[in-house]
Amino acid sequence: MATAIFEQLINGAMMGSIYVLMALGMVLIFGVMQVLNFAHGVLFMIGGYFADLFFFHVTGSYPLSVIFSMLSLALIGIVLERAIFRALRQNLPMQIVASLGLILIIQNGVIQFWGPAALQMRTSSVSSLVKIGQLSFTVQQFVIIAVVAAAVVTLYLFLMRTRLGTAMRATSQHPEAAVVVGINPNRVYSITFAIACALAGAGGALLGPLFLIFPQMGDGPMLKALSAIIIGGMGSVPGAIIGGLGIGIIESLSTLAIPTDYRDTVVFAILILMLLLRPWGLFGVRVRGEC
Amino acid sequence: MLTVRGLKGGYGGKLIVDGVDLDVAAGEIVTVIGQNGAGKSTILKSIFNMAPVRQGEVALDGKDIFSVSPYQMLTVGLAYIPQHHSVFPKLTIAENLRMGGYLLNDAALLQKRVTKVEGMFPILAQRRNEYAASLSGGEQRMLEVARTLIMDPKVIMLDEPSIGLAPKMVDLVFSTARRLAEAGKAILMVEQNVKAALLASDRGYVLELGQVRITDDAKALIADERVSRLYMGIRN
Amino acid sequence: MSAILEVSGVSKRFGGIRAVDGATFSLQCPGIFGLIGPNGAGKTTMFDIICGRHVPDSGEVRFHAERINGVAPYRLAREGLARTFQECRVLPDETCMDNVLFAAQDKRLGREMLQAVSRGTAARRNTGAEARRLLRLINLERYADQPAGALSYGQRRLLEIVSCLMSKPRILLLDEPASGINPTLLNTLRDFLIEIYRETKIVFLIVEHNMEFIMSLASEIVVMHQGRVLAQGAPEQIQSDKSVIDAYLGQS
Amino acid sequence: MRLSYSLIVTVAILAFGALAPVIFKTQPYVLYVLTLALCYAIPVVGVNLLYGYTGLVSLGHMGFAGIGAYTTALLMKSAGMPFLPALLIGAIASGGVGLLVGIPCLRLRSHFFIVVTLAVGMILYTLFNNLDSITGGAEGLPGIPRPQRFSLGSWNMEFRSVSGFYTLTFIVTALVFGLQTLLVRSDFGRSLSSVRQDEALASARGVNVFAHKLTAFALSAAIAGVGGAMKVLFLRAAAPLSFELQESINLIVMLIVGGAGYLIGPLVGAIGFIALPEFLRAAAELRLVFFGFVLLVIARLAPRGICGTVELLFRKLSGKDASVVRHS
Repeated sequence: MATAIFEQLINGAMMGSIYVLMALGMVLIFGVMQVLNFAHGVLFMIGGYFADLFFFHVTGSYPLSVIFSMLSLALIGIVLERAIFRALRQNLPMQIVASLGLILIIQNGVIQFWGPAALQMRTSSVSSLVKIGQLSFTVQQFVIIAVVAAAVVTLYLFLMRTRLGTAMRATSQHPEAAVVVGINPNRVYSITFAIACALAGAGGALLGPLFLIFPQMGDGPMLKALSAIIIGGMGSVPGAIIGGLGIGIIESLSTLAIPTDYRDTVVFAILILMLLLRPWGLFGVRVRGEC
Repeated sequence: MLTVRGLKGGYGGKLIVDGVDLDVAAGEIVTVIGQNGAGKSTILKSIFNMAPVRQGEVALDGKDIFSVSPYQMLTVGLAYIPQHHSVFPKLTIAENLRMGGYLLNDAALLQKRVTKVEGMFPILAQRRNEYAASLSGGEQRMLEVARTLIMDPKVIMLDEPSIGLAPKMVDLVFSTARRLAEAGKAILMVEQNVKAALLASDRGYVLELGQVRITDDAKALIADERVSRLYMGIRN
Repeated sequence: MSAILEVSGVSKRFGGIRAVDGATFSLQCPGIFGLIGPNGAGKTTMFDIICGRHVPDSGEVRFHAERINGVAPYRLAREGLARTFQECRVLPDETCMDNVLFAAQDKRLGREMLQAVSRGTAARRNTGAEARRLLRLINLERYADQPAGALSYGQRRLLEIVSCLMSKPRILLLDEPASGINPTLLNTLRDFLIEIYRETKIVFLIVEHNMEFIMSLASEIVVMHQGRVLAQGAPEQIQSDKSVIDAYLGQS
Repeated sequence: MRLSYSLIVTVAILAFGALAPVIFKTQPYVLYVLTLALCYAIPVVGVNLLYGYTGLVSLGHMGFAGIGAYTTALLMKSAGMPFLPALLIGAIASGGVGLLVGIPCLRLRSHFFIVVTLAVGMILYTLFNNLDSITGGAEGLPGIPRPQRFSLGSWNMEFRSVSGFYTLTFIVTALVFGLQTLLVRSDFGRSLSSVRQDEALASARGVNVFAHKLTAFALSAAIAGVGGAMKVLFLRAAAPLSFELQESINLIVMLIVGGAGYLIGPLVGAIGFIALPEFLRAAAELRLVFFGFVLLVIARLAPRGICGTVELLFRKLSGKDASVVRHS
């Protein structure tokens, strides 16, 4: 039994890391701009497709294609923010309409361009195995956990130590005061979107080789990441990290107890309970006033 | 130093400030008083280009800065401290000060300015790693002033600095303003606390329904009957 | 005869700040009452407590001897308490006529469903005449079929007040009606308020900064300062009251 | 002029709808696609009542359609219940679940409410997919009988053929649109509209905002249930895939493109989204990419879908003021 739990723990940590990458992006955008980006799932997905494109057609090296994929997603993020989301900051219904529009365009654009079939991206890190006791894991699983851990630390240092990172935190805490001290809000918004989309791209590029790259690959992780940032507390970065990891691990461990088909239901049931009992989440600040 | 001509401003379809002329010279403290709703805060917001609807001319040292975007006003030497607490609550005091110098990309100069400002406000130096939210109302006001001084602006606009402060803190705020004026800065204050503010100022403007009704030396205004009558809505 | 509106010992804190701190006053008979005070005196919070938007931490608000603090705003509206908003709210997409008729409509869910089935338009027709009369009073009749969103700020303010009147209120609460109104329209507003007071003879409670406007309009003024009621009396008496002047000029 | 404008449009649609079996007698495929479009139009009416008139966004509405569908299908297939009572019970079931979801969740802030509807939709889909004993699991529920013959004196109507079932769907859709018109053009509809425009103002004028939102949510869930049932009866099989997240998103796309807040918005949207592309033979993906761009345009320039644009043009041509009154 212990080995089964250990195996699910590793799987949970790996999937949890993917959710963390996605959740970090969404929580940054929500924290700084009060925009809920439902299209984050498809951005995650084209991260995988770009990684595949760069890997097979541009550079042979997998790490480089992950980086190129992140850079192209960062560019896409800046364009999306500038053209669409900046004007919709106060308008939640239109944020949703715009997100749905993006989902339709990107998901079906990918099917049109790459075809509906899933892509296989056999990298060395996926084929080689690691043996722990009698369990064997692919190296990629540990690559994901390590890369995400590094990303979280880098993001933390960026937010805490650098001028731009502090400016982002300042803008999310007091937008008017940020303008008064000379922070250009538009610049902060586009940088936030660039980072968020790059993280999503990294997620797609990391998960792609392990499973398959297909047009709907981002939908599940997006819903889990959305649950993570709500359970963690809207706008709280630590909340998103712990929420993401937590959901990944709970989800995997739950497969030991209940049929795997109900894996998603467990997560959504927790989400609904959390929303009813503690809508401001684990780390969120309790927002007073009429709901 | 700061000259304002024919300023109009408002928001939500409401025109609140309706043609105001103002002057603030270097080393002078000027206070704008008037019942609330007269448009005091809107004047500062309109000058700083943060009011959606605005017209008129604003010049600093003769240079037109009317259409400078609000986050660049500090580069032309104009600083503004909003009415309600404008510290970054979940940033430490040191980080708040660093954000004051966001526009400086010279780290050494920033550090020099921070230590100079911490010298002026020792309380901030002692608690520099605590979150700004842990400071009292008066201490937060000091942090806002200190943060503004990092960029060494020529003109500082304060929106009701004494609101919600204990009397001891109010005197500290006004004496700090006097210290800055003596250092050559131009101070434009909007205040509710009429007597205390006028005592600390050189000149005053009395605002009613978005227009300047009386302008005079501060001492004269304190004794002026018309001011209290105006406050009570008695047509003089 | 018990007072129409009685506020006794009401307190309300937001975080560390005591916005209202044991305020007590009562409005005995119909009339136009002003509620004034310097910034941060707690008059807006007091106004919101009476309208049911905030629940006081302690104390009581009685309207015609019935306790109303803590009652939901929509129930208060049905009890005859009508209010306007500081930012002046109207239904922007509906026409002026529909804004006014909607205010008079019986909004109980059961009644509305009944009307949906019975298609009865008698109720709307009866109030239609009254609506047109009031619109003519504020010379907005020619805009009856225009969406309210297209009106100027001053016109929307008058429309908001007319909407309040349509639900036959027993008390009308106005939140800074004069703010942002140009002087010419201000006289129209004052005459209009006097006119409808003469018609309805109910209590008008007006929170206002524009002293000249409220002093010339109100028959009695309540002054709040630092969360408490400082003084209550006729305008002339209040204007010459030393403690009120000091409160305003900051001798606190 | 206003009333006659929408009256003309309504009569025209009714006439065309009624005559469709005759017009397209030789092309059953057209009737097939039209029936499918009408089956989608019904749940879009539910979403319109919710978003177009009350301002609430629900991303899981096909979940409620599924409840109606499975309930009606099971009642007819296993219990042998006739069509009408089975459909009504299906609607009551989905409306009831809507009530159960609405009571706790309607007090949440708008961000959270939307995510809850998303989560509810996902959970319902998982249940449809896994409760093999009841819903037949992933393969779904095959062999659902078509309604029995209906005879009135000498005239009788059977629903086996496409044109027969089309007529039935057309009648049910017309009834649902009639219900929508009744609800919207009434005191209830006006209160809903006030909740959409300004909740604080609505409650200050005496509207019990929570009760109205709850009623709107339950009604829209019930209507979605009817739509789900009709689609399942038409396809003679209930498969979980027709009630998954993508389908709920399609409902919103149809509404927004058709015109939220307009009585015929759902019909225009459903026809535009389902029927039109079938005839244009465009590849499925290109059609969805096109609709994606239409959504972006609507989100940014905020025209109110096709109906909104048509009305705007109509007003400009007739020289009236261009501002739009919503519930035309």
